[in-house]
Amino acid sequence: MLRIRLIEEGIAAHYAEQQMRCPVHLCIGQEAVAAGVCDLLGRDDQALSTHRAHGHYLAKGGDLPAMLAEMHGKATGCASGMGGSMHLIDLAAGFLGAAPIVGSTIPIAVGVAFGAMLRGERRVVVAFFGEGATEEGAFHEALDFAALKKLPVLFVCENNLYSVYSPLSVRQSPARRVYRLAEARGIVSRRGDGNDAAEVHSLAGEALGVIRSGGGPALLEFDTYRWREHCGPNYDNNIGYRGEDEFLRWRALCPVERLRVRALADGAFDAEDEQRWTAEIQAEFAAALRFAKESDFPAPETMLASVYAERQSDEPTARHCKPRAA
Amino acid sequence: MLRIRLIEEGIAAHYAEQQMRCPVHLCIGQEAVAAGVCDLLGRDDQALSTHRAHGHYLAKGGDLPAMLAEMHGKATGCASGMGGSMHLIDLAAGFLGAAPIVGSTIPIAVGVAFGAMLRGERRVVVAFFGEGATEEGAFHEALDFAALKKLPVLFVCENNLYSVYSPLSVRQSPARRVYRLAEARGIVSRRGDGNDAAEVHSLAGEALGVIRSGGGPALLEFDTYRWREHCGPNYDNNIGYRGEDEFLRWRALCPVERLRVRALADGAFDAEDEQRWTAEIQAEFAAALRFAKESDFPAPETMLASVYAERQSDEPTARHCKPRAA
Amino acid sequence: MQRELKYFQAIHEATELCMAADPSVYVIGLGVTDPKGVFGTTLGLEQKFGERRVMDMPCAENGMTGVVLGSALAGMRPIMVHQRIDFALLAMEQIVNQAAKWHYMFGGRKSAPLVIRLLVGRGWGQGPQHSQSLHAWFAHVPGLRVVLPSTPQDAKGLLISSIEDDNPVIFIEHRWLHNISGPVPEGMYRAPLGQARVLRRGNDITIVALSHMALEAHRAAQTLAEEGIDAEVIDPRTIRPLDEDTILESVGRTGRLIVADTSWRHGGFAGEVVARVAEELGGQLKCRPRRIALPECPTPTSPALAAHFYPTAADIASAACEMVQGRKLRLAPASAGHLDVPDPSFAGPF
Amino acid sequence: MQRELKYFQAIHEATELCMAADPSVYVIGLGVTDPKGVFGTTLGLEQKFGERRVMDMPCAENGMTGVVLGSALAGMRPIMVHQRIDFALLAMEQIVNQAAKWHYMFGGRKSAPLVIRLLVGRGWGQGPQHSQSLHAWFAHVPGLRVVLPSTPQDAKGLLISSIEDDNPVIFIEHRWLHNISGPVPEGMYRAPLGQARVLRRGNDITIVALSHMALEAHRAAQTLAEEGIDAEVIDPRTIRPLDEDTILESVGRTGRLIVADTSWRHGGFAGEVVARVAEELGGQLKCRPRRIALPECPTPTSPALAAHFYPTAADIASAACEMVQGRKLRLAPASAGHLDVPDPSFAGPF
Ligand SMILES: Cc1ncc(C[n+]2csc(CCOP(=O)(O)OP(=O)(O)O)c2C)c(N)n1
Ligand SMILES: Cc1ncc(C[n+]2csc(CCOP(=O)(O)OP(=O)(O)O)c2C)c(N)n1
Ligand SMILES: [Mg+2]
Ligand SMILES: [Mg+2]
Repeated sequence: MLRIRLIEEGIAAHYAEQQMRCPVHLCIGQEAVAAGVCDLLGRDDQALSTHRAHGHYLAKGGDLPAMLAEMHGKATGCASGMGGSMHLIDLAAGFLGAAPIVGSTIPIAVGVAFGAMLRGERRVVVAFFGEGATEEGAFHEALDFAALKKLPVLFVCENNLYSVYSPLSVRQSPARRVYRLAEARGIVSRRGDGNDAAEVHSLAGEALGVIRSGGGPALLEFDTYRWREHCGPNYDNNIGYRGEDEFLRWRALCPVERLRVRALADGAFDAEDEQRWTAEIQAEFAAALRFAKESDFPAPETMLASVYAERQSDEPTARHCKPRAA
Repeated sequence: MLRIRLIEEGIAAHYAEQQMRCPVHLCIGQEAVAAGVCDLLGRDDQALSTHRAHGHYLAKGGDLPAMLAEMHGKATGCASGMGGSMHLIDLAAGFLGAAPIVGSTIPIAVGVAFGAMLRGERRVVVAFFGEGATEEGAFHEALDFAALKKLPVLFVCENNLYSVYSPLSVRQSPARRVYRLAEARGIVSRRGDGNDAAEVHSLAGEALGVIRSGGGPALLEFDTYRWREHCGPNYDNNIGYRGEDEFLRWRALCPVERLRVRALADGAFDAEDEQRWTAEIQAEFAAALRFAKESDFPAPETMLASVYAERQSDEPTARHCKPRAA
Repeated sequence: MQRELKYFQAIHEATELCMAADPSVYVIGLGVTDPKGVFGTTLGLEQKFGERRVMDMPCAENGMTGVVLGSALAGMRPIMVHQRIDFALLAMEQIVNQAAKWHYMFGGRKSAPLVIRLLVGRGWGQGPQHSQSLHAWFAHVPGLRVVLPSTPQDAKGLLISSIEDDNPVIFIEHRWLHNISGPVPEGMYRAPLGQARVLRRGNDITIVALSHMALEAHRAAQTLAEEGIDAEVIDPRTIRPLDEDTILESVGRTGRLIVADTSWRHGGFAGEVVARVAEELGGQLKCRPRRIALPECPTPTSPALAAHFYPTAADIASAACEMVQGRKLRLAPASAGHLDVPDPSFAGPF
Repeated sequence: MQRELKYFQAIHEATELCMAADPSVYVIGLGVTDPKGVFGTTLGLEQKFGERRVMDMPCAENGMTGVVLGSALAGMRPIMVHQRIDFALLAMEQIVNQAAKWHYMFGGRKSAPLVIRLLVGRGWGQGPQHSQSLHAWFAHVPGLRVVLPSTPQDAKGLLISSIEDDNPVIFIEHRWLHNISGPVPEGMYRAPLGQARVLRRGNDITIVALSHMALEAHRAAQTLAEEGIDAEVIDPRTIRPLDEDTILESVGRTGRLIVADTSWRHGGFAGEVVARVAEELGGQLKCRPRRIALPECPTPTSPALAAHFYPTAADIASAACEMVQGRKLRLAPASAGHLDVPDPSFAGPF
């Protein structure tokens, strides 16, 4: 969690250099959800996310240098520079992809779980998304299908009160709660404090228990808050869509700080550990940033190279070549 | 209700002549919903529907000869022959339109209510649809917006267990209930027996009470059953997707018969009234059918005539002609 | 003598063969398991392969396209079926933003092998919302392949190639082709994606015709032959990729071009073909190219208007005759019978 | 001297004037009331007209398009805004099946006056899902009007005409046009839907250029003038309806045609223009027509590739020079600076 925080802050610090020439949607303030959920996932489990994917990617074990290189548009990026910050992927880590059309990766995540089920593979697939995404029909269609087929999907909604600059009040009726929409399909659903890593962890543990024991999908709605602007490195509490006071209230609930205080009190780690980790993460970030900056841009001829997938084998259709009849 | 039944039977009887050269989706078995709801609507109230619209159109006061002419592809049809059975409209009766893309008229109905609200007009708009339509994202998006703006919309779902030949079991999880999906948005919702006209009437009355007193939208889910094939005039219990026994169970719950028995017992009408009405309706149908058959087909040049609406006035932009600045 | 199958049977056979050969192939769509089996194309497949490989779905075209894409990412090879292109308009986001771009936008790390079968409705009052032929849209999108076979043999060979392809393939079937018959080889064979088929050789004029219009063009060519005009008929079979070479070679030889499309003229795919020829063969044409396509209105439902809406072999033949011989063609009056049915076996409405 | 406004201000002014003139006009869309006001185009409108006439909405593009259509049927004249065309892919069903056909499919009983403003993204890693330019799709659909102004004056005049029109109008704004300046008359005025604008008269070659490419074409024409080539630049302004006459008159005179489009070449609208010219002017061209359009891949995000992806004035000028003088054009090296920003005021990312 601290790692996500420090990396996001590192990105924010360097963004103004205009070397990361793509939109960035930082998750500072929301780290506990990514960290708390992914901590309970195995390598075989998989996740998909949205425009605000850095935390999920990192928590799921995504490669940091490849992420920064991607944001720099480099050939060494996790998507070879084709995608940028909004299109992260790390197959080895089970992070199957993030894409910025609101709501659209939710049914895709359900489909990944469905495909796995059809193939007889046992894994949980996590769909991370914001509360704005629950306004899209795609979310509802995805919930319905997951419930119908009892798929091993964990739906994780980070309700940060805003969709870009739009508050909940202009988008959802006051009576509406995301977790109740899932309940109406018979999906196990809970709402929790997304700024409390321990609570996230325990609710996710319960939900994964249900899913892994064949109980079908589950949904978790976490209340949380984005600290910085919707897109970009700055604070924007001054531009008018939300107040400084609201921000300060939420900052006081800093998920990183709360975990830290508790851990220090519990003796889970001490100030020295903390310093060491901070230094380690900062060094890791610095090295990754250097890697990103030093990497080459993709060569012009790569632009047209990966529009279509080509079959690997020389004999393009070998795999299916046994005709049934003579 | 008897009128809808007899008219639908009339259509079924004549369909094999192949003069109605368009798909027809009969509502025989489901008449109580249309009749019970529309009985409580005023002329200013409006309704929209789906591919299975005959009953709603007629119950809302739609013109019968124009409907039959439309099904015959005639220029005198309610949509001038452009639409056919799946595109009924009668503006004078407040029947704003029906269209066969599943789910799509639901948000349009919400929009009609929204437009009326913006214009300061007081009216209820009813959206009729099947349970299949509740699987479309459009339904959920429409519910959300109606709840957000507290719009005077009555959502009426006729749950007839099937979408074409597909039973609920392959489409919705057993725990899912349409009316609970509305509740999760804080929308007043009830489920009732759609084959009991009195129950439909009383639930619709309650719901309209809530809506008319500014309580926002309401949803009613009615269990019912389509007797004939999904599309066309025949019975199809023999083709394999549902059993004769299921059909017979539902036929025993015939909404027309149940109302009749009760009314006869109550003395609301007697056998003589009934005979007279039947004769009247049959005469009305026969006259309308004659009108439809005798009407002219649209002239070829009409084909391209109504692609675009043209402003009525000679001065195409007169209405807006006052420039603010010199 | 070669075995004959109907087009719908060819689709069925291709599906069955691919399912037998590869356990990752599965079929999903509204009604694929029902007693009609999508005009017979999926009939009996559930019985043969089981409900985990052939399945109905909720009425949720957009979300289910996402699901199908996700399953492809997980290693399956889905075949999704929509009974009308019009319904698939709900799924354009998933098809065009996601499926078409998945391989590219992640730098080629993951392919999305999936086939979406889209049917074009026609006749018996299908009307404005059940009859659109929007192949031109898909053809415009890099990352998709767009296939529209016109013969049973190609329906089978191209469907097999589509299922085996590692990319999202839009496979378009015109409803009025389902019941045509033609020779269909047994067993597995592939028609290449990106290679046109010359349906008839000729030297006076080239008629490039898509989907059902290939049939009309073939009929027109027969009429033209009687008038001493030797027409070449080309079915591009795929319009992304488009086999430009075959078309250019032909027009280079005949010097004349008609393009017949099942959709509207304005902004339609016929324009692409005309443009390619103009760009490559510019001054070499003997006369101006022509397009035969739908008039610029939604499909009217009344059967009285359908006759004026859909162009036929006669329209193609007249245009060709004017272009080659500079004269109006005198055609025998069209055979009696309704113009809103494909063949006498059709009893409406779908 | 005429007043100058930026394109985004022209959009704003048109909206404001129409809202003041007609109480049934209202604005709805994600972010229309937020502090950015859709790149300034809706800024302050809520304050002026109130929250019942300018409003945000849920993130539900498909359903909300249905809502907007319904409100039009109830007598309102909505202006719906999507910050990217890519998001509107969710709404194709409502736009194309319902709104475009409503008037027709009910026999002309009810019109659906609505404007959908769609923005085309570009630059700063907008990437594959935030930069598509799918005007060709809409142009293919009878019942829609499709408008894509390239100057501030036309942005205002065409938006007013679009709002006053009784049909669904797709109004496309390229993000890189928002900050260009130009003369804009005060008060209400209308630019006709269906009439091209000749941006520059010339006699050697006709360049038909859409949306942002009109700007590039205009720059190209300046370069060409220095080379002794007199180019005519035509901005069709609307592509449904298309002002064929202006284009044909011009090409008839110059004998040469380039069409420059902001979208992909294959199946794009540029092909329609080339096809029309080929059909009408066939043998009269002095050389083969050319299209300048996007290469056949999704938009790559890396700025290193953007330079190769988007064609520029230089590409147009070189093509024209080859066509008119048969020689390669020697261009001064492109001005320094990044190729992923429209002008120096742009600081990314949107
Ligand atoms: C379909 C679609 N509509 C609109 C947008 C523009 N957009 C980008 S991010 C975003 C906010 C979504 O809010 P939420 O899902 O709550 O995520 P958050 O940004 O709060 O993490 C919006 C509306 C988009 N990318 N896709
Ligand atoms: C978007 C879309 N998908 C599929 C269809 C095909 N279709 C026509 S009617 C129908 C059944 C819908 O079921 P339901 O809403 O329950 O209505 P019912 O026919 O039972 O009255 C379907 C799937 C369609 N018209 N539109
Ligand atoms: Mg949010
Ligand atoms: Mg039903």
